Amino acid sequence: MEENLNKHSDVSAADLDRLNKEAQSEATPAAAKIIWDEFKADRPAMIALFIVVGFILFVMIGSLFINTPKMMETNIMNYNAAPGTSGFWLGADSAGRSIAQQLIVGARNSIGIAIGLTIISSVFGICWGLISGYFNGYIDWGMQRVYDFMMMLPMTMMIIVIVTIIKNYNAVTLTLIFSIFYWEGTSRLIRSRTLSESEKDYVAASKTSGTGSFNIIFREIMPNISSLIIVDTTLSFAENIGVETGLSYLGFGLPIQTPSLGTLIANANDPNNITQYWWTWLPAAALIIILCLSISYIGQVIRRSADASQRQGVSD
Amino acid sequence: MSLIEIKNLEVHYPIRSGFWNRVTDSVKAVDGISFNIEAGETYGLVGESGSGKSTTGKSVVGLEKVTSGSIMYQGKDITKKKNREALDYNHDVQMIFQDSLSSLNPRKRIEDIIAEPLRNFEHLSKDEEKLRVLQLLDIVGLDADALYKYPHQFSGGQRQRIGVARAVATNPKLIIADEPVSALDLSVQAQVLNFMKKIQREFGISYLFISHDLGVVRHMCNNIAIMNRGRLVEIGTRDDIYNHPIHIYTKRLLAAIPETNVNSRAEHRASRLAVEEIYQKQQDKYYDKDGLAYPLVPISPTHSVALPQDVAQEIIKQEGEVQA
Amino acid sequence: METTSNFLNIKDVSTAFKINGKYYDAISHVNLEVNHDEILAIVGESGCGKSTLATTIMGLHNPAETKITGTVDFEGTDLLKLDEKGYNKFRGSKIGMIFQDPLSALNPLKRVEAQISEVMDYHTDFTAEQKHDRVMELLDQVGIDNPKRTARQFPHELSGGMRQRVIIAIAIACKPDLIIADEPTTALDVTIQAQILDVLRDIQKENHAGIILITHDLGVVAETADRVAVMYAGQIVEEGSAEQIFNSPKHPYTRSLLRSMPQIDKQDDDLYVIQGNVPSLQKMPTTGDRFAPRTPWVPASEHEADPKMHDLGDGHEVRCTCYKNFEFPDQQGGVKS
Amino acid sequence: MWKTVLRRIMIMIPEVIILSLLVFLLAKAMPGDPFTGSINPKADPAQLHHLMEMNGLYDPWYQQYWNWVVHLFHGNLGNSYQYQEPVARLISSRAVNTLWLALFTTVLTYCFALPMGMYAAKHEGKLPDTIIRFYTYITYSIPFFVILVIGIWIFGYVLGWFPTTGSISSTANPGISSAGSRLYHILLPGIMGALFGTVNVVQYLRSEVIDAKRSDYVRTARSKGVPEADVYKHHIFRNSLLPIAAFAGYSITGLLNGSIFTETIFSYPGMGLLFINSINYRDYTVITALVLIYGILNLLGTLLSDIILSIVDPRIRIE
Repeated sequence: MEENLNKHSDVSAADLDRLNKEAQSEATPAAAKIIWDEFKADRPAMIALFIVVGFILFVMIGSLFINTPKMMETNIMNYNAAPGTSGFWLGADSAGRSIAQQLIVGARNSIGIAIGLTIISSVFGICWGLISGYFNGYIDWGMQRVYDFMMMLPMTMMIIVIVTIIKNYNAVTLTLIFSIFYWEGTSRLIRSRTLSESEKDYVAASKTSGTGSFNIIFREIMPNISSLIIVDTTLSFAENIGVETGLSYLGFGLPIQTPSLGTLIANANDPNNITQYWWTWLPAAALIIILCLSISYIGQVIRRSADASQRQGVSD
Repeated sequence: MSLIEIKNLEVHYPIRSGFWNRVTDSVKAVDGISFNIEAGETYGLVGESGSGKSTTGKSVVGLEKVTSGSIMYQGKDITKKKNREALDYNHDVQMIFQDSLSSLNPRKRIEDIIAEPLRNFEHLSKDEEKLRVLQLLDIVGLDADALYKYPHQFSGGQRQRIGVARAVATNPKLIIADEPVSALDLSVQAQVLNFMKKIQREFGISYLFISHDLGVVRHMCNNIAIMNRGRLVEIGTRDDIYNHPIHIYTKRLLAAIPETNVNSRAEHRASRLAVEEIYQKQQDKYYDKDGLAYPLVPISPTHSVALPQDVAQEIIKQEGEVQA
Repeated sequence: METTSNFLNIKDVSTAFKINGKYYDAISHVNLEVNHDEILAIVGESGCGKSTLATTIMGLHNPAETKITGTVDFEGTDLLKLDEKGYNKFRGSKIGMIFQDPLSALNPLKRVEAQISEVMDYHTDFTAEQKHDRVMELLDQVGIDNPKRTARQFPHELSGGMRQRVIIAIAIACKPDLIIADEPTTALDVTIQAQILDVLRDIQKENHAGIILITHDLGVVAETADRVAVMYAGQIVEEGSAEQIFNSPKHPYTRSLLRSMPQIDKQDDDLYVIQGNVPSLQKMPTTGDRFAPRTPWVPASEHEADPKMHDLGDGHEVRCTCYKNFEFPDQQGGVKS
Repeated sequence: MWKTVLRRIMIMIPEVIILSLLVFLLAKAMPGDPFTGSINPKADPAQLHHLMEMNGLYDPWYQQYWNWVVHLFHGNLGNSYQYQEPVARLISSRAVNTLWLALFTTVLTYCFALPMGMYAAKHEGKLPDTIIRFYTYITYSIPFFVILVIGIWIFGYVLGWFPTTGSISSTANPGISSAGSRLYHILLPGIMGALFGTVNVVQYLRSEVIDAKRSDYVRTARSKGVPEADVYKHHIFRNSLLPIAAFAGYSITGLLNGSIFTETIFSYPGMGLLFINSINYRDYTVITALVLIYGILNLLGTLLSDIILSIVDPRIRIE
């Protein structure tokens, strides 16, 4: 067969290296480079990226130097110490605990859970959406019914009830509980895109080229929706910070002795705290706002650059 | 023995309704068709939109779930997935798609696109594989610098040639070409058709050429089948179909092709309107009570038409009289 | 044709699109005339600017992103000088337009009758009853069997051919003098195409309208057009009667196009292929013959530096002098006629 | 169309059954038993045992489930031990408050969102569009409860413009002043909720209008000589607003979820606050009833959206 091809083509093995080099010099940049270029061109995006990465590193490393149990000890002497007094540069709460230290540890806990939740729920949602969208028929039908049912459940209530039932839980189990309820949005988005991608002829071409379903789903279709996946994951990271802090705020997130940005904001529930002792809760709220805005902005920039690379595609 | 034998092929799409999602009705996209493709020939499958010609093509290449009937290749019925796998069927039967942009994965480089069937069916070393891809590019008239580019960096005609290169990569025996040039400009269409013919001459490939463009089909095909609402209405050689059409549907299609001869446009129009009038008036003669074509009956060794035997003979006689 | 008077004069029209802050000509210096009672076909391949010309005449471009120069004299008014309000007096009433894709060109949420009578809302003072009667009349005229039923339906309930008939009904509702049909049959099957072209021709006869038929299909042109303008890369390269263009084409592009069609008598030969590609908008050469790069065997001395249209008599015009000694190369790479 | 609706309802039935089963099992899994606290803590264990037996609590679970469902159908949701009254009556008194707040929020949401979405899309890329998109970016990014806390701090405590607890002032007399007081109490949470809830509607509407602007049928309308203002009125806005109508149903889910936070932060006595209180007191008859009600409301929301969509879009209406 090879002779057959050789006979009809002027290209021989001797030309291989030279042609390969020629081709390489004409090669096009990858998508990752296009995204990075977009960041370099956009100053606010760089600042946002710097804030997010820098802050995560700071709390991860900083929290290593803080003895959490000791930090959480009640010290009535420092009751609601104002910022700058008694060595508390962000003040202390009603139990005399350092706000600054709680912020660092709390931020680490909140971000850690948000990252875990984002990874688990996105991976699950992406797989669910891809599989459900690719296999139409009974598999899709069944998966859609499960999806419908999950959508009907009142999420916040269900999480609170489950947290109440389970007596001993920690950050890991909490992340898993959240994950049960937060994959639907991603799966819906991915499914609808997968449906339209599956219609395209390159999927049919892969089938006739002998590629198996698993490879078609994850190596043909998934790269084509990768920009959607990246954007969705970034945005759900911002959203997931809100999920954990929100429930901790209500008192059903992390256990009382484990600080979180949410439990800090919960200090605002006390009418005295909210006005007089603003430092007990406002810094945590400000932190969440800055963090969420930055992450969300990064998501927007990635979306824009993904659009741009796609636009480049059709303009030809 | 023919290369491929399609027998009583039916593809029905179920319509589900009601609470239990039961099948209550079905769309008969392909409704019992039979034809054979010989080695080395181009077989034309012609029809209007919704006639089921694309569904037929997809069934032959194994992309469509067949309701009933058989497609025999090397003595095995390849409508069954098990047989397709046992034969490495798609190593021998490949496909060229209509929309060149959508048929090439936009996130893959040309090298990976053309090498995909090679990687699945023939296990070559890296260098062997690269050489094969370069040779294939050469065969369809593209330079080596295409190797690491993405599909969107090519024009429509170039992309369609990349599609051809992928289809011939495994040296197949049959290629299903589903409207391969209908999205292309005239001059580019000529280029792609030339490459298809050249490859056929050199490798002895057969084509199932699916198209609605009778001009292109006449240029490409030796044998032609005309499809109408899921059934075949007429099959025959190029000469049978273009010069001695029997079924009114075939005549109507032929009459509707616009002609580039400006001088005879009035006559052409008059004859088209005459055919149209017969088509409207004699529906019951050419179609059964459900408005579908009759089973094919042979009227010569190469030529069959979907009419009851007696009606077919009568029409042939009438035609003879008119000509005499 | 001597009795007809022309009512549309397109003089030196260029339309430029803004791409990354710069303007690029999609059509440049187009001159055309359209008469009553004639079908002028504009033919060319994708990207040659034929649709841009249509939308320029209709004034459908976004002024923020396009720059249009020249004059479009329609019955004594320069359309390009009109404001939005002035333009709306012509659109739909004196000029009707037919689009390529009959499904997307109709509002999916409105019934057929509402979409047809909307034209009359703005250009006539018909009563509701008169409008209804006119809608029935129009649907009948475009060959719809059951106008009453069709009028009540939504676009998605109709077949492609029916939808295109509805679009034609909209275009001719106010008996326009000029109808612009932009690839009206490209999305349709051949049998439907033939019917739609018949309808167009009948309407033109009945209304004494002039039709600009934009298409890439030479067969459609040969069957329908009275006069033909061939466009390449934003310019008209040849213009003449259908007989002139098809029986004695002059410009190398026209001749190449006709030659690349599958021929009945040469079915086993290779088809003629035009070398190279159409230049993209940004890379369009500003001087010289734009088609010259695709006929590299023709010596540069044959071309004009700034190709002009040359009159060959009887309204047959061709751009550039290179047509005079143009010959096709044969299989071996030599040149034969 | 009625067939479609009927079919949707049929599909809902198994969902409701599974939901009720799930809720029932969750209730069983909750710590404590329904009589803890409802009778004298010093009660004789034997008496408690007898009570449990009387109420069928030693029956197999499916028997208990069946009894529970039968009670549900009779509107008997059990008794709340914390409030010492029937759950049905307790919830219905709170539901009114939640309903008013939700209704007010929804109306405000659309009042904000529709003009914003249409204006932004019409003047795409101009300054107002940029401002509106910046606003949606802010509200989209920040968690809802943080916005509420900041809102109540600034407008409730620092500026003192709005009340920070309750649904009605204790001094309000019945009649006009009571209605006024009610409105006054839902003003701040309603506005905050609406400002937050507009995001989805604005973004969706904006992209719909932009798509419609570039669609072929709008080009057809222009070529008919329809003036630009009418092109927007009759074609672009009309076609873009119809799918928005269906949003109303879907937004119920968001409103219910948000009600838990809104009502807690504003100490507003609705179903959300009742839920949090009941959780804290382990008042589980109330909890199960609320989860069930919220689930069914979510389901009705989707159904409502589907029905609206099938009414407004002829492509779905005519099958």
